[in-house]
Amino acid sequence: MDFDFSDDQKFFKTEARKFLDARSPVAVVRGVLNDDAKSYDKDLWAALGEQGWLGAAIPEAYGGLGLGHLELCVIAEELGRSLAPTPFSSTVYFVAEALMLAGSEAQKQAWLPKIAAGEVIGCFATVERAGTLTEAQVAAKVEGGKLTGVKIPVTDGEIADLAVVLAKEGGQTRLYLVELAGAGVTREVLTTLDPTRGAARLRFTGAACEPLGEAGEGLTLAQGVLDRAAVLLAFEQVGGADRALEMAVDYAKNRFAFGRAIGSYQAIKHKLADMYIKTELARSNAYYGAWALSTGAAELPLAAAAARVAACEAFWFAAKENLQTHGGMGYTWEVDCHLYYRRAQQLGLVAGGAKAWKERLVSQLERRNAA
Amino acid sequence: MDFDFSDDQKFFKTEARKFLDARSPVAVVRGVLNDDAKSYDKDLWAALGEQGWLGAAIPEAYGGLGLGHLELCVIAEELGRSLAPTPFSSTVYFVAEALMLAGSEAQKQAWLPKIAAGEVIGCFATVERAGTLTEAQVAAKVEGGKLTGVKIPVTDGEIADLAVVLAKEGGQTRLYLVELAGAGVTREVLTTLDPTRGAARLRFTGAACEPLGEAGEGLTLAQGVLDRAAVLLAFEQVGGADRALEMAVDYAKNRFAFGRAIGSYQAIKHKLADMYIKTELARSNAYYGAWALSTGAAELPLAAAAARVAACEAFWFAAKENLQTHGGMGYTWEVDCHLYYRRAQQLGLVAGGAKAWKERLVSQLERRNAA
Amino acid sequence: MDFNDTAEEAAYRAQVRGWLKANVPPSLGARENGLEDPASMDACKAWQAKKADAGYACITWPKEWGGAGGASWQSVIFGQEEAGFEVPGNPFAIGLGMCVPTVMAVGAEADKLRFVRPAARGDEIWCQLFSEPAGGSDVAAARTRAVKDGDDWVINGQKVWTSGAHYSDFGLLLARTDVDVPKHKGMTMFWIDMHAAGVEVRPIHQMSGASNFNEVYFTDLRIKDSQRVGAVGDGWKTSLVTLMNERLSIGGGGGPSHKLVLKLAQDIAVLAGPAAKDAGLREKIADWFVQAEGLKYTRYRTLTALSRGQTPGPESSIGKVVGANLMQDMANTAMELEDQFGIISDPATAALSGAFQSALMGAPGLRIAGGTDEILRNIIAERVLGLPQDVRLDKNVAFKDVPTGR
Amino acid sequence: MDFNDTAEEAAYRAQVRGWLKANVPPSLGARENGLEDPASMDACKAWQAKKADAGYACITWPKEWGGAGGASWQSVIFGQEEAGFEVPGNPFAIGLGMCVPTVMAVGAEADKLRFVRPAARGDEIWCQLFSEPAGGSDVAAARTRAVKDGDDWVINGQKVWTSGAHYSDFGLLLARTDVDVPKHKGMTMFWIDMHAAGVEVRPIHQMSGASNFNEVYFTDLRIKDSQRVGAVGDGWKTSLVTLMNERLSIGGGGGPSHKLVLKLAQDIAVLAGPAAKDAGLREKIADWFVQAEGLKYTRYRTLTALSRGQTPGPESSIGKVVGANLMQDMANTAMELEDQFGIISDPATAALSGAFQSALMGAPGLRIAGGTDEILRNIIAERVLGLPQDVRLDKNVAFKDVPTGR
Repeated sequence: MDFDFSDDQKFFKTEARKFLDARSPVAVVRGVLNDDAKSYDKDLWAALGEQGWLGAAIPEAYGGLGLGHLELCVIAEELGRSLAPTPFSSTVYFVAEALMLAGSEAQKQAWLPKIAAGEVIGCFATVERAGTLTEAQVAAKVEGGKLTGVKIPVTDGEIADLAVVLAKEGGQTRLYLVELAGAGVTREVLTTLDPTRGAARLRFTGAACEPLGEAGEGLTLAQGVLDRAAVLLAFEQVGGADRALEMAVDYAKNRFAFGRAIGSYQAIKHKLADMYIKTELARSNAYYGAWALSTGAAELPLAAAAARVAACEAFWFAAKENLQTHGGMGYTWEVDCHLYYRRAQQLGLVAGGAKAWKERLVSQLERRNAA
Repeated sequence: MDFDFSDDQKFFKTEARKFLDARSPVAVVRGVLNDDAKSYDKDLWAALGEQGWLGAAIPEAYGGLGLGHLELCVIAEELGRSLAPTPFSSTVYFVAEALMLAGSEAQKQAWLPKIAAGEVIGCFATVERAGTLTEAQVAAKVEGGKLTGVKIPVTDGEIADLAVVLAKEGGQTRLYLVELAGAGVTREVLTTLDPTRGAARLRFTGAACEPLGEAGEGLTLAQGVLDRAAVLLAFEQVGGADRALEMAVDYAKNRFAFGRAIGSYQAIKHKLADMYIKTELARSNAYYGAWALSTGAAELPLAAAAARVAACEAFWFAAKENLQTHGGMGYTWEVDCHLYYRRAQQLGLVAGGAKAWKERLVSQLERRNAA
Repeated sequence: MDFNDTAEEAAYRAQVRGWLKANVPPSLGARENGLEDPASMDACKAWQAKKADAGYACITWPKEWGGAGGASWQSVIFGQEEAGFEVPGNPFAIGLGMCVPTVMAVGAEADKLRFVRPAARGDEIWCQLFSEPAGGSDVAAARTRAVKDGDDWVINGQKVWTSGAHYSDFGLLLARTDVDVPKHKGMTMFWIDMHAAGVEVRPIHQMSGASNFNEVYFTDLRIKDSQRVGAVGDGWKTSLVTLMNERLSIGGGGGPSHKLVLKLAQDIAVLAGPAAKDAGLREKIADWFVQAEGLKYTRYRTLTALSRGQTPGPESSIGKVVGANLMQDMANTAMELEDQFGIISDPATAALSGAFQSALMGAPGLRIAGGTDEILRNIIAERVLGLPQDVRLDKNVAFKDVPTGR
Repeated sequence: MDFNDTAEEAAYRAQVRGWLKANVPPSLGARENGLEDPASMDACKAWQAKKADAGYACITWPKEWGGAGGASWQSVIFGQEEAGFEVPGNPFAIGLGMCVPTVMAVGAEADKLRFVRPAARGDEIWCQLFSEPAGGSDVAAARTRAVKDGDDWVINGQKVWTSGAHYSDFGLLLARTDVDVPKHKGMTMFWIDMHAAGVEVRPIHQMSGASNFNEVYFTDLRIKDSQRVGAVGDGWKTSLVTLMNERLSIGGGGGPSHKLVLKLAQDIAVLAGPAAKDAGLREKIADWFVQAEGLKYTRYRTLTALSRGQTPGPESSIGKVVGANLMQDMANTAMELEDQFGIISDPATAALSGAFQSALMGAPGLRIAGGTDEILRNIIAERVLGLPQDVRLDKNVAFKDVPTGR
């Protein structure tokens, strides 16, 4: 039994935290928040590339560090904690994972080294309207190698170089790679609940594209990518929840009302105990997801769903109750509570809402029970 | 705007409480609890008849007091509060209501005066197995005026004289009146979670029966009876929740831990505040149900569902958290918390669980929104 | 039980409705507080004056003070009917609901004569200066100092969460006049001129982006002793009068309703089919419905008590704690239903004009403003259920010795 | 991360499994505590002796005291493997997990020599006499008096919620020896002979109908001063040793699982069709699953810490508060699904032999026993998160002056 990160991985985590404390302080996050023209911090993005983090789980043969997914989980937790405003998740959890899952050797050779080097920002463009992603939702079409359709919302779509797009060709779903600088692509920036992360509407009007994976497997592969991303996002969420809990504990120890620290009142104590409980349960589920992801286990779809469901619940609860613990101050622009409140929603929706993942979880459970 | 009981009705309530405090103290409830051979208290039952309560909502023409349903709601709340162990709800909320809703003039003449006089105990026999009552569940059949089938569980079935039974004739559902003393009826007492109320399995093997209401309308009429009963049961539940809250408040004021009354700790205070909130919301929904019931309003199905959903939630929460507030003592046989915990389940299931009622509520809401 | 008006109520309602139809001014398009636009503010003041002249402003106040000497139920009916029209905003609510009634109750005769009628007519606007940064839920922790200097008082300190401070003419100020006595005994109430030198108003930037509240700073603000409202040291007692005068919260919690969730669900698919048929969502809608309806009928019970000439029971205290959490839960569920699309908040693109997104951003404020969830549960537990107070370390000790953690 | 054993772990597991296969006695059909049947108790004792002889009882204890001088992870592995067999019950858990380690830690040398080995072999059974009716969550409120009389102590009072008192040979007793000092300073620990005159054991009738616990009454029970465990006045300090020795709760919370709910749902119809396809139920199953799995993997993290020779972190404190509420919620939901039929509790007739009905009746006890939900949240908040204690009125005051409300 060895159900924890190794000492090396823990050391790596400590170093990652130090790095982000220095390079992604809240001033950097607010720099993006307060500037409508910015949807990420370029210096921070460049620094992440220099650290080699973008290629942490990309094999050395493709220009990565080849450390593996456990190390990527460690990075993800720290990114979530720091609210780092960069297109890391779109590029690494979605596009790099899609390439590793479904890409041809040539596609991997073409793109993974660039991703690892920080030369390419990626985005994952599957959704077209409100509701769970299903085959019926996909109206985007490919005919004669040209893509036509609208994807909305696309996280980091306004800054990405490369998109993985879900579309239909001859009625079958398939994933495609699209270089967004090419002709036939227009982008509109969207206003979202979390201005520290960007999103866009992408319109394709006969844009050049190339298939990624087989015809008819688009939705399955998209789900495969989502499973991988769900585990990594769960670590970001656990990191965010942990930091929100820390903020709440710190405030509750130092804020006095009626002559006592508010943290000595059971209403606050028990709220924070519940935050701790949910965060620990989410952490344990995320660890199992990390094991499944890093070992390529058949349990991944179930483990990913469990990790995501627990992480969405934990971060949402921690973010809203951290704000509540701060009282009126928590509702001001100047205090950081709302940054976590916004990010909890962003992370809770970016790979699909918890409701849809609960259905996936139970379907997987039925499959397992039947086996 | 006059959304409250009248002064007369409030006076009636005070008198009802005094009566039950005297005639249905907890010793009477425990008398039934501790005696496996008893499923109700005969003296109390007789006393309720003498008070005229059984006929409170039965018109004077049929031997009742003709007071109306608002007065019956008042009685119901007090019965719920006192945990009165009698077949009042089966006889009055279900069977008398079924007769008033669907009975022929002859049937009303035959049975309502006897019910009002306390000469007849009724039961409502619709369910045959686990799950929501639907047409598919009904296997009981009538052929040539003879009923065959099994109904389980039937509340008060082991002591009833008259059953309203849901069965099929020629594939159509219909309600029937069955005199249980007749041939072709066997009963088995069931062990349930609430031994202070009785239940049985009724087996009909060619029992004589007469139709109540039209062929094909069995399920609709049964639902109509359930709507009426749901409102009245909601008052019992509000009464029970109110009493559980009172018990918890009283204990929290007098039990000391760490040198303070436990009611001075926010964990207890806020738990009891939540109990109060749920009970008040349930009360307000029950009042609306009472209005709909007493005026024969078209809103009854929606109002009944809302009253039931809110009441199930309020009593269950109050019962379980009252027990929790009492700590170890609450888990003993000698302290009364478990009596309310048991009754909360009995009342929460007897007219169908809250889950099914939520579905009915939303269906009604869609109907209203569409209108 | 009867949802219909009594004959008397019906007559009054008809009279009100007739008057409103004849008198409501054409819409300016602008609504509610925070009106920086002078034309909007003028419209508000003109509407208030018109109501005052017709006996529909401050209905329950005595006629001699600009009211109509009417009953609470008349006030409720007028409010219900007025809500059916698009009328100018009401920047007077805090002054007329809380500040001026305090002056009427404990103020000097000269102050009553000077202030009550102009306030009732909307000529002058008041704000309430109680909350402080260090106080939060604990109003009696006010640190803004008033120091006696001859016949004057000199005020220094800061207030926070003051609605309408930027357009108010006068403010009711709770200040600390003695730090050597227990906290509840060392405060005094004053009225101040918001236009005086030494008063600075700064808007608070809320997380939602809006600025509905202000910080108010006092720097050597010099006022006369005649501006005192009530006796020296009676500030806490006086503030309770103000807070008890807080208007009965009659309106709903605001925000989207379960109906809007059903509407959303009709246009959305989840894995198993249309969201409107999803049993999980339907259960939640049922739960929300019984809460919202429960609050509605609880308000009806309050109105009934008023209409019977009784004091409403404690049931009205549950509204905000239920409503605010309901709003947050509903918004979160709706966005989860919208799935990835839910993150879009721009009204032009978002589902249902972003109604749920803006509810999500507003709900945290609603759970805090006017008493946090935690404070409201304390109030229910102590005042309604009679449970004992928590242990208090801030009583029976000089204010300057109350622990503050610093 | 690796779910597999290390080589060392695997070797130990194989050895244990081989031994168990060869040595587990034939089943008697009786299990667990509360065994009134002498044959069952004899089987338990025989099995314990066999384990002790083979080095599988008290694995982490030193060999000289009847243990095996092994590591925590060995103890865990033995427990996992033993759970796979039907072995006699374990009425020794409290004695070996809490009482005897206390004697080993602070008891007199003579007591260690007298008691430790017989306990380890199962020859003698111990119970823990801490809780009192007036104490509840507050163990330090013990009122059972021990009064010095020459070289003896005379005990009067009552303990409650004592597991196994009726079959125990010895008890570890926390008694009040001084009421004039603060509550935590006036207690002393003793061992007593449960068969002595002056000790009366009465079973507690629980709401579930079962009697797993006892009240224990002391009437002029006279014991020697040599029966003292630790110094006079050190009882509270000593009791903390006992409670810290509480075994790591490795097992699950017990009760039915989400799997059983799915099984139930397959046989049940709701209005819209089969319950197993009901989205509302499925969402709940997902929520329960992540909680149950979260607890499971949290235990794995604890085992990993043990296996690395570290002290487990505070994460193990969340198990019961989550598990007990999960059980109650799941039982209630399952019964709601069964609808009217859910009220039937007779295993012969009820759905799935009444598993959910008995969980419903057991869950309230689980939320209370061994620390209520409220106490556990306090512990997490104070010991894990470092939040300040609540205000204590029972410290720094003589025990006899602590407010009790009477």
